[in-house]
Amino acid sequence: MNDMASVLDWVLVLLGEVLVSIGVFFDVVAAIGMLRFPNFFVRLHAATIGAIGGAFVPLIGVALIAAGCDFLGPYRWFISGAAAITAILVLMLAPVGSHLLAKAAHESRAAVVEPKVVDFLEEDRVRGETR
Amino acid sequence: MNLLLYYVLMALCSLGSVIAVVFAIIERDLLKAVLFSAIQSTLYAFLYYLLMAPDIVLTYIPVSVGLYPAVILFLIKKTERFENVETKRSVLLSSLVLTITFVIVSAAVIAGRGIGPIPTPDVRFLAAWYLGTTFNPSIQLVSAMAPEGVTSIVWDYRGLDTVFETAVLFLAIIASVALMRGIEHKGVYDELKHGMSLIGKTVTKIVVPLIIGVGISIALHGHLTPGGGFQGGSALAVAPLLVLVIFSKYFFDKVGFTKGKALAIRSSGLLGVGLTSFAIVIAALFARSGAYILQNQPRVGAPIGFPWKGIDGVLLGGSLLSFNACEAMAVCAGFVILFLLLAIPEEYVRKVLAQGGEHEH
Amino acid sequence: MSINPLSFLLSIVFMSMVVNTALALYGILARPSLIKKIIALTILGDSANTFAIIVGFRQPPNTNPIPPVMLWKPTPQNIDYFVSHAVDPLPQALVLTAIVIGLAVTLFLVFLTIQIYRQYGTTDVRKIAKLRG
Amino acid sequence: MELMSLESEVTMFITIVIPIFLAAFIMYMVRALKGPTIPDIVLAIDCLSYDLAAFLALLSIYFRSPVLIPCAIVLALWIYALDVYVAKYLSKKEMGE
Repeated sequence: MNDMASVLDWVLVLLGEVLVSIGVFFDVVAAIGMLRFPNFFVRLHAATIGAIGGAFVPLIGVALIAAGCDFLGPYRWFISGAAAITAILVLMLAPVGSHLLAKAAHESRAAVVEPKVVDFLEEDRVRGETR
Repeated sequence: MNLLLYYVLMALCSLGSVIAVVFAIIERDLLKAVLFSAIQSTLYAFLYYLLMAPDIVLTYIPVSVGLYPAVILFLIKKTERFENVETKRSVLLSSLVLTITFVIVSAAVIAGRGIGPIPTPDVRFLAAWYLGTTFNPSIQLVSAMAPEGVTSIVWDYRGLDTVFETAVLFLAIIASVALMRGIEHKGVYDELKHGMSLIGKTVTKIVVPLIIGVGISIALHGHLTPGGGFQGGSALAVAPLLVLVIFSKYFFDKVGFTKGKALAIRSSGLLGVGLTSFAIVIAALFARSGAYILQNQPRVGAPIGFPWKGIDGVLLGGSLLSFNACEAMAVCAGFVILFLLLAIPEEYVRKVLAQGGEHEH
Repeated sequence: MSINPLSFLLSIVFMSMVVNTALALYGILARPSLIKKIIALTILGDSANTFAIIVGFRQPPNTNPIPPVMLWKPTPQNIDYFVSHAVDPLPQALVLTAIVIGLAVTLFLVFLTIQIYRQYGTTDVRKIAKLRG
Repeated sequence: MELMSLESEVTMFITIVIPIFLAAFIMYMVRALKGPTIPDIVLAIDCLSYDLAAFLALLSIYFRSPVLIPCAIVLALWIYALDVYVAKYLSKKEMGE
C-alpha cells in the first residue's frame, strides 16, 4: 500500500495540508477577534477573516487532500469536487450576507457606529437621498 | 482513527446544544430566542452528522436553518417581539450551571453503575435484514435493489407508512390554507421601492439557480446517495422563500406565479405518487398476473417490477426515482403556498376581515 | 469502579437530550407567550428525533460506523462489511418524515397564532384567558 | 528512515487539526451567546456555520465516508438565508415587501 502512493499524491496532500493549516490559523485569529473587538461594525472585519480565511482556504485544502488520498477509492473525486463547490459558494455568499446584515444594522440603528469620524450614509439618509 | 476524539466531539456538541436551549428558553426577547434556537439546530445537525445520518442532516438543515427561523420572524414581525415576563441574569446562570452539572453527573452514574456498555457493536435483527437486502442481486426476490438504505425503507419496505405521512403533511397545509381563505392580494412590482439592496438581488439571481440545482440533484439522486423526496422538497422550498424576502411578494405577481399555480403543481405531484403506487397493478391487469400495491421489484407470485438497471449498468432505483421526484414537487409547492399566504400585508388582511364580517352578519 | 470513557461520553449525549426535552417542556407549559411555546415545541420535536437516531447508533470494534448507503459493487464480502458496519437505517427513515411534517404543523400553529393576535391583540395566554372570561 | 504511509499521515494531521477547530468554535459560541445586539449574534452564527462546513468536509475524509460530503454544501448554502431574513426583519419594510 505504501509504495503505491505516487509522488504526485504526496505533493497534493502536503499542499492541501499547508492550506488547511493556514485556514485553521485564520480561524483561531478570527475567533479571538470576534471575542475581543468592541462592537458590531469592528467585528465585521473578524467575520471576513473567519469566512474567507477560515472556510474558503481550508475547503480548497480539503479538495486537494481528497484528490491525493488514493485509499478513499474512486469516490475521492466526489469529496474533492463537492469541497471545491462549497468553497466557491462560501466565497460568493459570505460577503453578501455580511453586507446585507451591516446595511440593515446601520439603517435600523441596531448597532452603534463607533469609532466614527464622519458617517456619509447617515447624512444621505437624513437628506432622503437613499431609498 | 481515534475513537475517543470522535466521542468527545459528540459530547461537546450536545453540551453546547444544552447551553443554547437554556438561553433560548429563558430569553425574553423572542428574536434572540429564535437565533439561539438556530444555534441549537446547527449543533443538532452536527450531531446527526456524527451519528452517521446524512439523510437527516440534508432534511434538517433546510428545514430548521432555512425555513423555520423565517417563519418565526414573519410571525414576530406580524405580532409582538417581547415576552411579558421578568428574566434575571442570576436565573440564567444558575440554570446553566444546574443543567450542565446534572448532565455530567448523571452520565457518570449511568456509565459507572447502571446500564452497561451503551455503544453496542451490533444492530437489531430487523436492521441487519434491511441492510443485507437493500441492494443484493443474489436474492433479488426480497431485495429493494437500491443502494440507499433509508430511501429504500421510506418508499419500498414501508411505502404505505410514507403515503399516509404524506397525507398528514397535506392535511396540515390544507388546514393553514383554510384559515386564510378568501384573501387574495395583488400589487405592482417596483424595482426601486420593493425588496432589498441591489447587491443582494444580484447575488440571489446567481444563488437561486444553484439552490434549485442542489435541490433537484438531492431529490433525483435519492436512491444512490443521501437524499430523496422530502429532503429535496424542503431544500427546494428555500429558493422561493429567498426570492420572496429579497425581491418582495410583488415579484411573484409580476411573473404570474400565484397560489393557484402552486396548488396545481402540488396536486400533480400527489397524482404522480398515486400513479406510481398503482403502476404495477395496472401493468399486471394487462399481463394477467398477480401484483401488489406500492410494488417495486418482482416478488413471489407477482413477476412484474420496475427496471432497476439501465443501459451501461446505471442504477435506476425502480419506483424510488419516480416517487422521489413527485414527492419533492409536492412538498416544495405545498410550502410555497403557505409562504405566499404569510407574505400578504397585514393591513390588507385586517381590512378584508373587517369587510367580510360586515357582509356576513 | 472503572468508567468506560466511550460509554461515559455517549451517556452525556443521551442525558443532554433528556435535559433539552425537560427544558422544552418547561417552555411549552410555563411560558406565557404563544411564540415562545412554538419555539419550545420545535426544540422538543428535535430532541425526540435525536433519541430515535441514538437508538439506531452502533459502534463496530476499533473503527467508526458508516452511513447506511452502499457505495461498492454488491459482492458477498462487501455486503458482509456493510451489514457489520452501517448504522440502523429504520429510525432515520422514520425521523425524516417526522421533520417535514413537524414543519407543516408548526406553520399551521403560526397561522393560528396570527389569527389569535388579530382577534385579541396579544399573544400572551394569561391576557387571552382574562379577555375570554 | 522509514517513510510514513499516506493514510496514517493524513489521519495524524486531521487528528491534530480537530482540537484547534474546536477552540475556535467555542470562542464563536461564546460571542453568539453573549451577543449584545442582534447583528452580533447573527454574525457569530454565520462564521460558526461556514467554519463548520469546512470542518465537516475535513471529517468526511477522516471517517472515510464520501457520502457525508453533501452536508457541507447544504450547510454553506442555507446559512446565507438566515442573514437575509434577519436583515429584512431589521429593515423597516414588512417581510413580504
